[in-house]
Amino acid sequence: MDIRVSETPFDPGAESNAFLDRGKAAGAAVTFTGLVRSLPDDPIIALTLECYPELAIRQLTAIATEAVTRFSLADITVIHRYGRMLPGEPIVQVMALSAHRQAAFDGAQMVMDYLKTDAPFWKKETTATGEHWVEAKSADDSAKARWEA
Amino acid sequence: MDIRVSETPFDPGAESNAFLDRGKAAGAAVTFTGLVRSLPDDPIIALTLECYPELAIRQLTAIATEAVTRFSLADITVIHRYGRMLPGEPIVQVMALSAHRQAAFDGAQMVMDYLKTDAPFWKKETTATGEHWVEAKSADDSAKARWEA
Amino acid sequence: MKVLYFAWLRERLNLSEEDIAFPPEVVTTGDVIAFLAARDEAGALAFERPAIFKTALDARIVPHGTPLADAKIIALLPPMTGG
Amino acid sequence: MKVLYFAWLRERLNLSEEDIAFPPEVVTTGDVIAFLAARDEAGALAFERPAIFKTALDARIVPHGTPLADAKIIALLPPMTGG
Repeated sequence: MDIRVSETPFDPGAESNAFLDRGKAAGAAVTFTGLVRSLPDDPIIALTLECYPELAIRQLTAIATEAVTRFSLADITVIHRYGRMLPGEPIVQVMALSAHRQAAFDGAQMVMDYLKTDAPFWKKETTATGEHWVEAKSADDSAKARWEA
Repeated sequence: MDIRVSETPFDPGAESNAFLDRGKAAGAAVTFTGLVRSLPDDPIIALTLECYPELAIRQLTAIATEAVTRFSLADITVIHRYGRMLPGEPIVQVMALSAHRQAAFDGAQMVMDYLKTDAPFWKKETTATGEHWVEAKSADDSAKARWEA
Repeated sequence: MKVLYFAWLRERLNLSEEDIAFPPEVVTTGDVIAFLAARDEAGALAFERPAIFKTALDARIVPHGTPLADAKIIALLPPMTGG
Repeated sequence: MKVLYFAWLRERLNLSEEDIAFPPEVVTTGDVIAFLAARDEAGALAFERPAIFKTALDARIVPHGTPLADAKIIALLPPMTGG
């Protein structure tokens, strides 16, 4: 397991390959990469993530451990950046490795669903009209809730 | 959309980065990588995939197009190798890009579920005791069926 | 008509492809399988469970029982195991 | 006790951290929020909806109403929006 919270940019493909190199004979790997979004009808100039690093590491470790146990994952890596980023830059990457593709999909998805509501990061968008904090979405609460059935 | 069927090995991380570079401001990318599995209790020496390339391209294109429509994906790439491979080598990679993480997860997963039963590839394992064709799993039929509800 | 065989079907028939001039009573993809199953011992064994095969005409999957019409190639496909 | 504020809470209070010697009636994490809400105008506004905040003691998330005991740091966390 590898959990990283850092202001340093990361290379999604290089991280995927490093992850696969550690255990690729398991068979199935699912990678989620979250990037700074900027859509034509909602363009943003920059995204700044605030973080409480010590707590973030603890929360991400707990979430990843739960996913490994629940889906018998062979390995998991979570990388989350904070600080100022531009559109298209990677913010977060979750990689789950398993002998079975469904477990790898479920593991990566569960980590993302928990991370959204339980990891201490806060997004502030800079747009042409100024800066604003991104509001927490109730959709994120329901995405998390489905794992608690 | 990019659909490739080839005997040439591919680099999972380099493919992820090339895919992200084409549209990463969409926000969410899910990558599934299937690798030649070799578990301690079921070690294999090599895996040989047979393929009907012309039909494979057509089927993968149809599956990917259906996923793009159904989940409003911003982009999708499917790469599938055939020929002889060693444990840990990548066989297949599916990458789905969307503005929403759930759509990206669903798109990648649906393509994998359909691919398993509808794309003309056949696996033959070489183990210490000889060679054998991998049997189709009924679990793969049920995985596909859930998208047809 | 060109007939293609894949994977274990190819191995059981010891043949990856052949040209067959089907008799006029072979009209559909199902008739092709029945013809091959009746042809010899190897065919009978290979097509013991005809329903498990998918068939493609000119590299397009078609439902069981589709007329061959003017297709040039029929492919007989055991259950697929890719991914 | 050291108190940490994050994101828009930090901005509304114009403060990322401070040391507060709480009076003896401040026993739980909920009491800390009530204390800060009662302290001044900015606090009242920032903690208008106290239930939305999570709290961490010494960098561990704790349920609402957990006693401070001998924790050295309390962090007040608006709803999280990472990922």
